[in-house]
Amino acid sequence: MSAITSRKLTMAKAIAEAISLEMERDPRVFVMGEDVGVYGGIFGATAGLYEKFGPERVIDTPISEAGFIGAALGAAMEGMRPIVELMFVDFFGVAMDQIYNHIAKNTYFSGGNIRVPLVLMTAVGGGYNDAGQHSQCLWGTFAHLPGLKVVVPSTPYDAKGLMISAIRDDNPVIYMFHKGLLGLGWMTLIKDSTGPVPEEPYTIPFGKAEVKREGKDVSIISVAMGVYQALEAAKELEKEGISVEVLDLRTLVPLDREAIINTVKKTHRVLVVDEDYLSYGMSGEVAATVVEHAFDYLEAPVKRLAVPDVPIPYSRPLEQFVLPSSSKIVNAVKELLRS
Amino acid sequence: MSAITSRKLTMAKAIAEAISLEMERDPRVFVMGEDVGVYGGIFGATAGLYEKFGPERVIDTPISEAGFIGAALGAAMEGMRPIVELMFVDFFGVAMDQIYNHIAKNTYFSGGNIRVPLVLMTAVGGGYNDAGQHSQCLWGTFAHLPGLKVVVPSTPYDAKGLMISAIRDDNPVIYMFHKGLLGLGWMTLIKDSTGPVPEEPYTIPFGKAEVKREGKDVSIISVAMGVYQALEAAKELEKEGISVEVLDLRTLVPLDREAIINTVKKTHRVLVVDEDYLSYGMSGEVAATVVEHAFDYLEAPVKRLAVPDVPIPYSRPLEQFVLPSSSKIVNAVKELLRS
Amino acid sequence: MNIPKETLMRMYLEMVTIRLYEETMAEAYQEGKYPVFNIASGPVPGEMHLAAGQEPVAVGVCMHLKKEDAVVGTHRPHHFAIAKGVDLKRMTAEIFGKVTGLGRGKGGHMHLFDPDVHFSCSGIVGASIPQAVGAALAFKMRKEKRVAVAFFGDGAANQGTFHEGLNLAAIWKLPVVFVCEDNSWAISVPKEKSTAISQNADRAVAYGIPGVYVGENDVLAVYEAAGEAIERARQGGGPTIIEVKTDRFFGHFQGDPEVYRPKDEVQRLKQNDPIKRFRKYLIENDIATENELKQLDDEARKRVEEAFLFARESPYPAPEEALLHVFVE
Amino acid sequence: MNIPKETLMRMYLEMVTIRLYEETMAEAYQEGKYPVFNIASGPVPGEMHLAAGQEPVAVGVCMHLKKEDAVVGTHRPHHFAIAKGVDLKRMTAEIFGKVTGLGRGKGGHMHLFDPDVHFSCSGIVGASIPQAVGAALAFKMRKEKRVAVAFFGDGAANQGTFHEGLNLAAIWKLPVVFVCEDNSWAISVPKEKSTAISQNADRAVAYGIPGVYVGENDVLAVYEAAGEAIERARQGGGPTIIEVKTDRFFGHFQGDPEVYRPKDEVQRLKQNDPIKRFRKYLIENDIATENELKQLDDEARKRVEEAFLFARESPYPAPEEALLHVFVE
Ligand SMILES: Cc1ncc(C[n+]2csc(CCOP(=O)(O)OP(=O)(O)O)c2C)c(N)n1
Ligand SMILES: Cc1ncc(C[n+]2csc(CCOP(=O)(O)OP(=O)(O)O)c2C)c(N)n1
Ligand SMILES: [Mg+2]
Ligand SMILES: [Mg+2]
Repeated sequence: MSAITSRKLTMAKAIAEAISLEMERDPRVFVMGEDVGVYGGIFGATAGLYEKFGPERVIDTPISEAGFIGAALGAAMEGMRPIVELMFVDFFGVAMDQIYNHIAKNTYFSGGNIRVPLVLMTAVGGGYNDAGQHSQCLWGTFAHLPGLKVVVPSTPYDAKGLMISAIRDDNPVIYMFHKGLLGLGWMTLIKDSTGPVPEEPYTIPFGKAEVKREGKDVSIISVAMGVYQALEAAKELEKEGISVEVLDLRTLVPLDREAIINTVKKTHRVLVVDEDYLSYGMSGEVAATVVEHAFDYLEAPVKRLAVPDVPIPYSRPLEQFVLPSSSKIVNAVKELLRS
Repeated sequence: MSAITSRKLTMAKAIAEAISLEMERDPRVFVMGEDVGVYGGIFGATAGLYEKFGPERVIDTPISEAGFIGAALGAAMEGMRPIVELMFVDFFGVAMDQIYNHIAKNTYFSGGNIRVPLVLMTAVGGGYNDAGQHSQCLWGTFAHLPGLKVVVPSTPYDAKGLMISAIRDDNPVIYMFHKGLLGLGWMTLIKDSTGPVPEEPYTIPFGKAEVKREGKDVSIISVAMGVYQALEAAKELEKEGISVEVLDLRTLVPLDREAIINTVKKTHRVLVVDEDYLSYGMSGEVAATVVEHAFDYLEAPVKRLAVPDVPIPYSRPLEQFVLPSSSKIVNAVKELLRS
Repeated sequence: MNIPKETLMRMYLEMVTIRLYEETMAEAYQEGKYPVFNIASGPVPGEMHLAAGQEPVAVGVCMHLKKEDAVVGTHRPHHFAIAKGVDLKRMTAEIFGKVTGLGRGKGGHMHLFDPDVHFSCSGIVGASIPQAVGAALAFKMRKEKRVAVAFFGDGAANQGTFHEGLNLAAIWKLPVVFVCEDNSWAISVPKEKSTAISQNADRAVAYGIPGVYVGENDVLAVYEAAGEAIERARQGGGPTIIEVKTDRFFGHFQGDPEVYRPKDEVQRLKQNDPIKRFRKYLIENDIATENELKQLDDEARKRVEEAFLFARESPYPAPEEALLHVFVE
Repeated sequence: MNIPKETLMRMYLEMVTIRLYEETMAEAYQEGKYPVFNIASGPVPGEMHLAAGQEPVAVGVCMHLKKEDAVVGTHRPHHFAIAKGVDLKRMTAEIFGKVTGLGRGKGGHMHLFDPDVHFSCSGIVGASIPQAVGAALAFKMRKEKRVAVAFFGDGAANQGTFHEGLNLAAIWKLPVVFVCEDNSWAISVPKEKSTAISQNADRAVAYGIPGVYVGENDVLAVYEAAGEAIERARQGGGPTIIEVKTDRFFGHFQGDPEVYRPKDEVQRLKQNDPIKRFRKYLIENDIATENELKQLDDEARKRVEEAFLFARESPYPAPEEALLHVFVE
């Protein structure tokens, strides 16, 4: 897909680079959101863009999410290709009508006559004690409503390629970056938040899950931080002779059901790891896909590790209790193998 | 639970009666929303209340859903028990922040110190060609986010009992009535939209699914219109010697997982019928529950019949194509029995 | 104002077309709904919001717009669409749910999209405002002399999007005009019960932009106010809010029992029918003859009839088309 | 204004308590974050928004409030909470994530709920406004002479909830006072780039309610404006919006690099420290002696120290408590 590279970037820089390249390439691309300008985005996803492209193409907005996300739609319908940042996904509720009733549906209502090339990018994830209005993932919420592609990168490499694909897509995309994976200096650093990223532009197709690690005893299916934790757990489990396959879905819409089915055919056991809420979400959808389409290959109940239907609590022991982690994954896999 | 009654009411009247009884009983209960006053609610759920209780307790609001739903929260936190109507659930996006970040979470954030006795009632469902901003069910969306109880009645009897339970509950409840089941003169009338309803107040506990029909070959699990369609289909299938069990979940939160498991233990085959979108929703959650907890009893893949991840289209043949129906259920059950 | 006759005649034609369209639609909507009124039956099912009586707002504003200017309408969109030049046949076919419709039958009456004339609308009250702001942003970014117009009702003016959209347009000095149709009602709720002040135009102060209230349901008055605002927007002078007093002749939607409305209100409003008045004006001022106007009446009738005929004769989409167009390729 | 000495002394005490609280919190927040600043580490993790410099708004308003009046604060809530009389120990314990906290550690710094003094807040910008409107609605419905106050920032004044909430309060003539803290910034965005007019108080016109701009970060000026508004609300005279120019001494949150802020701005603002000025005022007008004020300083220090001590010494909740309190029984 691209030349081997030794240059390493954080995920935040990879995202900003992707946007920068596309802004150079296409004058229709612009960025707007709160603090995306001089500040460079609270999570650095727009760092350097303001300096490079100026205030006309990197627009700081008032705190009016319904207003400026709706405006992004209006601009997209008139031929622009906005990238609009919703600072935390948790704030979606003030702008959801523009997002799901309009951005997501105008193409359909118009019988395909209207294109909405718009990227809504937003920060997700917890683990740093920011409580329940600043720590959610909510990808299940967006994936449930038709009309938006839902992208959730887990590595800097994927982040860049998926962002370029998102910008070039003629359809609306919600692009969800996990705060803990961005490689921000002020977050708990995990080593894979910095990774090799080629300098040139490249795309990664939507709807293609990636087998991050081959295995034969059990499959762990996840996205974002869950993928990272699953890989950690897999290393641990390997020591005990348990061979784990890790599947990174990368996009929830489109969902690579084939990859899900294939991994079940191989390992016959599935653990879904989901930092979003347990019920009525991604973990359920993956489990349902398995039981619908790979029932005959399944040798044990599907297991789910997700936030147990409570708002994300603030206090460290409470938050740690509800979030998935590699040690919880290790335990869950062992239980799964016993069943 | 209550005396046998021969009085029949439409579901709309049953709801209005429940509210009326509770308003008489408890001065803290009041109603607000768009057109709930003189108009009596666009779907008649507040008919007669204005005349009885006056404009101070049955409050017409401006079209400011975030404003008045947020105000309902403020009033609830100060000891009132508001019933607030969101005219169509499809409009949730303008008020979702107040609903899911505040109404649903304040109790948790306060460690149980704050009570939010609030009923958010709203109309759901399609089938009458009102297109994708006025026909959705979206119960999956609300059930995914913790902190709200999610109630979806299928009969006038249940509607009254569940509404009284909702009003008396010290927690926030979203109460979703299906337009097609209300017994409105201007909608396609189905016979069960009018049914026996005792005059006195009674409650129905949340989290108790109801077996609407016993069967042994296959279980159909659904809510609202899906229950009605499943019962129609069951009659059809009976003629061909197929014995169908129909389970009405009645509330999505809390979800009666035990009832789901029990019916699977009995029939070993499950069809989930869901008028909400297919992916990442109720049908997935029910399927996941089955494969997690009743795997050993399952003899065939779980099947799902739901809106196939497209916004509800307007035109009759298109809408009919995407909505569940009793004939689609009949076909799905037959397929299920072949697998 | 010195308005060319041609323009006046076009205004008349558009207003009459709208009126005929709405009346014809009202009839078509009734088909199949007798003796039992079931919203789901007949050739035109679903909700139906008609704009008869509100022609001056749509026509007075859109007369100033070019094809490449953008208009975002509301749940009650026909008059705006017609005034903006939306393809009447395809619009009608859409409302009939036909595959020849603007959205191949997927959107229906509240979701009319005609990218050729930059028209869109929505069933969500207040949603039009930020979207028009965004169109104006695109125009400004590309340094095009195009204008966007957001139409919305008096009810919508209490939505948060009103505030957010007007503020954005003002700080960014965008070429957008906000046009509020004050028909006194939001379904059953009268404006004075929903709106803290009597004129939304006065809310302009909160954004430092001009605000104009047009107190009569008069196409010329609207034309004048809109002309100024649109020209200012086009020349880089930023947004304006215009509010127009207008009258809703039908119920909120077809089938509305209108229990909330004084019995004689509609009767009274119709005394002041803006088309009749405009017709009279044209004749009394010797601008047009009865005969000329009659010709326009006929032309309007022909357009409407053709559109309905086209719609009726068009085929429905194949059911499986429901699965298409969630995304474009 | 003739303000009793006791009241003035309480104002001073509350302001000093707030200042000390925020400074102490800033230090506690740094603990465990050296040499590597990791937002997730130390005894006080997560985001931290401090209000040093903004004491006059909170104190000037809340001095007029009774225990049973309601206050809804923001993401920057400590000064409001302290001024409203929230239990300082339990508040601090909450911020330390302890089980003795107001929310048993579930909410943290942006989610402080003390029903005893009718205080709540939220991390969502603009969310406070409708909620205070609702509290006021409850008071009015029950014919209680209680008042609700919504605090919010200059940034929040561009949220849709501002418009919706003020309109609702105005049409229903509710006993609520809207208090906008104009600290010139919404994170990195200066007010003049986000707000179409210079004073949100002028937006009162859009709702037909009184609007007052208090142009100096002065507790007495706030006290005066708030007194009038709260009294009016209490007597059934309806809502008021008050905007107060104030100064944010810290970054938006702790750890904010503040690249957007002129280098010397904070230095300059501190020249005008509202507490120092008020102290000087009290002495120069012979209202209080150095010694008396010193005693209040000590009292404030004691309150703050006790609160932090209580928080530090309290136990964490058991991890499984995470599963409790989604619903009350
Ligand atoms: C956000 C939202 N809330 C409520 C509705 C339901 N609704 C449709 S039209 C309408 C009244 C609109 O009043 P107004 O804006 O004055 O327009 P008019 O109908 O008078 O043309 C309402 C409440 C909606 N479509 N969207
Ligand atoms: C709806 C929403 N949008 C964005 C944010 C992120 N955010 C938190 S505080 C803040 C700035 C608020 O500015 P202002 O209202 O002036 O209050 P201040 O921080 O100055 O006290 C922003 C953008 C949020 N919490 N909620
Ligand atoms: Mg109106
Ligand atoms: Mg501020």
